[in-house]
Amino acid sequence: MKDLVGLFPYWAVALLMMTGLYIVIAQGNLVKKLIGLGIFQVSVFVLYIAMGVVSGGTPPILETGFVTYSNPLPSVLILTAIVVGVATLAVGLALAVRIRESFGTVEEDELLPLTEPEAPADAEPHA
Amino acid sequence: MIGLLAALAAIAVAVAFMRDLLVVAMLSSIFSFACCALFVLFDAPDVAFTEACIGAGVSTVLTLAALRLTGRQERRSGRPATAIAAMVATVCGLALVYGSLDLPRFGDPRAPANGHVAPHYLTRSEGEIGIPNVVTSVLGSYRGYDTLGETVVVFTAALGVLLLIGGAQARPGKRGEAPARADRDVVLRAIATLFVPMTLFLAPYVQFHGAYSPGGGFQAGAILGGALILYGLVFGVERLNRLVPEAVLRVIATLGVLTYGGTGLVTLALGKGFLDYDAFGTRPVGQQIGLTVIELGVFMTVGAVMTLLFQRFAGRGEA
Amino acid sequence: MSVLDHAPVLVVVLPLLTAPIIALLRSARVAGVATFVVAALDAALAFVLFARTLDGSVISYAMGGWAPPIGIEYRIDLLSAVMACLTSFSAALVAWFLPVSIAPEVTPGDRPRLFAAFLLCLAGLTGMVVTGDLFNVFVFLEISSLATYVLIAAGAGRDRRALTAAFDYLILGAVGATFVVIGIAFLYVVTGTLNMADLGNRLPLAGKRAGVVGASFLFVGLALKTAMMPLHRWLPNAYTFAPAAVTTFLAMTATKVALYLMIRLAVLVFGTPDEIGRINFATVLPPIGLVMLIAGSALAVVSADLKRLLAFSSIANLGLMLVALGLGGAAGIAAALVNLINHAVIKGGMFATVAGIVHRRGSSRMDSLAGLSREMPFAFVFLMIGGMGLIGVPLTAGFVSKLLVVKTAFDLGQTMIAAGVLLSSLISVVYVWRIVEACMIAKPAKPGRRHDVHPIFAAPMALLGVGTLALGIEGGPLLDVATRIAAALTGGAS
Amino acid sequence: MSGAGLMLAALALPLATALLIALVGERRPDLREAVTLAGATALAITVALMIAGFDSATAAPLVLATLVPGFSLTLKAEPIGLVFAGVASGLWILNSLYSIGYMRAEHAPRQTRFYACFALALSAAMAIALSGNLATLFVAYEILTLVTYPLVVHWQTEGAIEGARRYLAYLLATSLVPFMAALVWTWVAAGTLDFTPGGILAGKVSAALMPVLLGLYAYGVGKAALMPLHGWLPAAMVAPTPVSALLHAVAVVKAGVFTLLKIAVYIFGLPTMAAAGDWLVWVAGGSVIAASLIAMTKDDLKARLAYSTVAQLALVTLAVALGEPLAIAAGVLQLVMHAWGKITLFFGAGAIQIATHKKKLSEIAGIGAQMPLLIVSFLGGALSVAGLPPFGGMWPKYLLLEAAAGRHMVLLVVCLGLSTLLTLGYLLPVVITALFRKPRDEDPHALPDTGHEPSPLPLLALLPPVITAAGCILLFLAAPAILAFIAPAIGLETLP
Repeated sequence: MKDLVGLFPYWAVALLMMTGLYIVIAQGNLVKKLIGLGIFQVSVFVLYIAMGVVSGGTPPILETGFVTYSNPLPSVLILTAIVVGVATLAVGLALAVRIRESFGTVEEDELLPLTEPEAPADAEPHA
Repeated sequence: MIGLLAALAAIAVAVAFMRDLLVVAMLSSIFSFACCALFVLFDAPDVAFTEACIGAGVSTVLTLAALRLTGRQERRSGRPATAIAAMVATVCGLALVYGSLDLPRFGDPRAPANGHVAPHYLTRSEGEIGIPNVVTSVLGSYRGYDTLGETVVVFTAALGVLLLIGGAQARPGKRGEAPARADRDVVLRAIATLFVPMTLFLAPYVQFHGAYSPGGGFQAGAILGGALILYGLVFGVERLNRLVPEAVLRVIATLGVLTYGGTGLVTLALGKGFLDYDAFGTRPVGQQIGLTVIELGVFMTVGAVMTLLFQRFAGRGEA
Repeated sequence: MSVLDHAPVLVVVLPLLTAPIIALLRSARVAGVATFVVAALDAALAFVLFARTLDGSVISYAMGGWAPPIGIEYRIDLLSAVMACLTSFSAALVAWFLPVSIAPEVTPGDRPRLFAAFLLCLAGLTGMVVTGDLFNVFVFLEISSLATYVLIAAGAGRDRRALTAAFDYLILGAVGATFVVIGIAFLYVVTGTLNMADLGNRLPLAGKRAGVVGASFLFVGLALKTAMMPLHRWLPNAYTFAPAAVTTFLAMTATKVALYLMIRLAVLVFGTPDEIGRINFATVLPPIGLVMLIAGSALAVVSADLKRLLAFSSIANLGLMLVALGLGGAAGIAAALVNLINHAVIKGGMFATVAGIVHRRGSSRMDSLAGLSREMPFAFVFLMIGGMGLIGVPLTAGFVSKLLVVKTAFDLGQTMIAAGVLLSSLISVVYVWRIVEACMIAKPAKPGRRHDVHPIFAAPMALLGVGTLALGIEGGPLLDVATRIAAALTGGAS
Repeated sequence: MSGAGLMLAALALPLATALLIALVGERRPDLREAVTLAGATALAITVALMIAGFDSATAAPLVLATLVPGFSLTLKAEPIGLVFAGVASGLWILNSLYSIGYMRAEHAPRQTRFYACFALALSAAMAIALSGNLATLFVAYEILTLVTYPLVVHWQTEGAIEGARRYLAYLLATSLVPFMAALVWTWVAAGTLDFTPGGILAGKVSAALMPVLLGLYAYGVGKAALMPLHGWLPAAMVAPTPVSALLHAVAVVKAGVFTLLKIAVYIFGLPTMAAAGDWLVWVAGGSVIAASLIAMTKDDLKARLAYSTVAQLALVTLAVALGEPLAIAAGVLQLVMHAWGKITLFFGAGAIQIATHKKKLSEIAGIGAQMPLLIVSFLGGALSVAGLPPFGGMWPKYLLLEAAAGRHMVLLVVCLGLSTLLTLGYLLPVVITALFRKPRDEDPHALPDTGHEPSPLPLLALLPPVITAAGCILLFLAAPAILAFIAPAIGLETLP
């Protein structure tokens, strides 16, 4: 049972991830979905970094006098993933703004009747 | 560490049930900052730095700008999806827990991940690249191609936002823009005048010092972006647009990507592999030259794109 | 080192770096021509790769000069080369008529940026196909996905529902990508490496449970990208409301690259071709494939828009590929690959024709197709060739694909699967005949005079139409390449 | 010209004709008709040359293309194929002549599409006739279905669309599922699909599964219109009469039974077929009787002829199921005789419709006076289909009786006799009503005369029925020659 305590961080992160996923699927507001997505992704980053930790190690900056360093690779991967998260968020928000302007709402329940597949195509009322 | 994780969980649950989107945006920003604290705790300062600038800073500003256009209140009507969502979340959660049983214990030095590729970076990067910050050396050189991909992702995001709510289609919005009026927000303006130039100096420092201390292209770009956004927030978007017009920003962003990609093509021309900085000189020096140039490329792109995004979102409802 | 030695990296970097330049161009015309030139060059490079790997050799290209497990490695075997050819050739074909096709939907000022997004999508897809590094796959997956969301949203000029379609795909795509990242996390932690080949050798030694969970998350993430049945909701709207030229490109490449990844991971990283960790392909895929085949075709029968009909037919054909993959072994993988290429050619030809029709008549709804056989005979002929291909009429590529799957099923004694495939191909007769009756027999409101497709659509339509017939009449060479790939994959993996 | 050259010509000629017709188009109908006739005659000559120069030793296979290794398009001349090719090419000329007369009289729209599809159908029929393996036959079979769809849906009225939809549903459903399943099963079991004398399935499939495979083939070949799956034939009556003639006599239905014959002789091999075919004998026999009874109830002339075709085809299926060389010979002869007999009946029915615009049996009382020669040739055709001595139709029934007697199947002999009587039962009333009954004005279901007096029968519509009726008599004499021609291929030692 003792070593199960060592896994506790992973389970906490798993809980965070699943809350984020819940928000993405359950909530109807498009912006809320994006925020939920943000939370889901940030918690995945925490999972990566938690895996790279070496107890008793220092940040991977080479200094005389230090021997054990924590794993640099997860940090590199997460640097990339953070920017991906922001990029997706930016495009998502731009889409949400356009949807608000075209359909007048960003609530999924109100959008469904407006986006019926059979409805005839009406071009987006733009300039 | 336990306390931080508990706080994070509380914030996440709160976000799920709050209705006022402004509060939700703020909560998600706090969530990111708490994660930054956790990253520092987990010996990953670089990631903490980036998460603070980009994750908490820029994305919150963008969310708020978008919320201004799409309305604050979430109109909650009967959502059948909550049952499905709960079921999917629990199933994935259990799968994660089941999978974690095999993972090496938290912080276990003998973990396979610490035994195979990582030691090479830690031991040999001193000789091969010669800069103390191993994360920057891995980011720039060992896995430099990933970072090129990364810069292009940022550029694609800018491209996308320009296409969706771009300048060519800027349309008069319904809601007026409320620039900080000179008479009332003295406090804001005072701090801003003090703060903005300081951060503008901080950005190049972080960029060029990235080889020795946590930092690098991404972080520097985010800080530059943050500074300009602060200026835009306080002094109004028109003045920001006049300071850094959109066309210039687009050119800088493109130049950033081309600098990065160009370095790779130059190494090809000099007979080495793509992005193999040994083409610029003997082992440690050539790598450092290469690293600095590509960090500059990333700095230009990320900085320009962050500002561009803010301009587009803030400018949308006005003009 | 001549330029051709750098073909592996140039095939990705060329579109990647020319896209920003094109985004800056002022005039839409110059940007359009530049896009086509870049796509054509890319196709040439891909063909060089194909020629070099034809004899079974594997090109390994270390990025930044660092040896594989340390740095990122491009590992190109015949399968990657064929897929690179597929993405770049379809990009070249679509780039040819893209400027004309999206003219009514995108204002001239925005077109250069849209072409840039198109090239980035190409770069992303090709990047995913040639890389040998797991995290690199995720990075290029993100590039292509982001570009795809933007390309789909560009359809808003004609139909505002393109925005919601793009948003739905963004949410599902982002969740899928995050699942892929979680999968990579689990696999990295128990093996310590990100290089696929290296991962393949070290995974059996690692903990079984982490491997299984990592594999399942990867599998779900990729399943979302291949629009497997429960997770397919984004595909019909995305294909219907995106501009027709974009749909043509997506139909030929997007889901197929994700399927390629599934094959690559199933074989390379998880060793046995029939098993991902504990998820046994043979038990998981055929049922899902058959459900997709039947449900996809059934939904196609009731759709009111030609593009939606073809989108559901794409889902059905994907089901056929999954059934072939599920049959497992070298024969199964070969059949899946032949299916993949044939379907790309058939569906590409049909969507290109639809692009021509939409360009001329403004809408692709079924009831607006009346009188097509009289007014646009050229388009009608190629629509028919594609339709016959979908049914699987002999002398078309569709027949060869169906025949291979059924023969493999019979060889392995899976008569029930063979019967399922044959029965569901009946439903495809129904929805193809809806198109025939809509075009040939329905009476147009006012019989218009003959006003055929804009000449620029002629070349891609003709090329793909003739391709459908040629692959149907001489299926040998493609099957030979596919068998060689399958043998290399299954043989090499042990 | 070498054998291979002739075969290629037989395939290419109709294709070229179709292309030329499409090019000439609506602008110059006369030139278009001339092209059709020229193409038809050229094809007939090519097939005649092939039959004359046929020598089983030198008949080498000609591989056109290999779709997939082991699944190639191969042409190979062999006696049964040449007989079918001869029938199809011969009747194409007559049918073209008749079509010109009929379509002009009916002022039908879209005639270019009609003649072009007709030529394509013939090309597909030639490919079926000359196929060297089951793969080529399957490919040509599918194309024949698709090419005849525009012909069936020609009038494009609501009824035509509905009928064509059923036509296509039956034929595509049966060929896409059971036929393809059987084909792949055979390919996997026997390793090859080539037509080899003596069959390739002997011992390859377990005795228990052989009838199942035979069932898949019997119901897979939808064009043989075996009962329960015969629905498409009456549904195809919505087509113009020349198309019905094509369907019933020239190509489509003939292709179906021809496929069954080739499968029996070259895939199963006669001994295996005899063992596996018992259930099919009874199904086919039942089908003959049932179809004949339904035919008697049909008031519409063309529907009556449709069910007559279902009955006559079931006879061929019966012959195939018996698995005796004698029965196979009867099957081949039935294929030829039924073609000539049934086409006469259809020409007659079509001519009646042109002249008097009447389609129902009850309406044609007393029209014999206007067109005595037509009704006489109709009578000739009817007798040949029924199988009475002076006409060719007698040979297949006689050989079938002999084969049944040889197998001591008394019930079968009774059934065959009964079928001849029933055929007379539903064909002769047509002739009797037309000739001897007087048109009673107070006839309750006589349609009020729709004002236009019956138009004179165009010569082009009268000549073909007479020629085909004469042909039936000629064939009565030529039957032994045909038998001698196909005997070596089906292992028939003694000529009856």
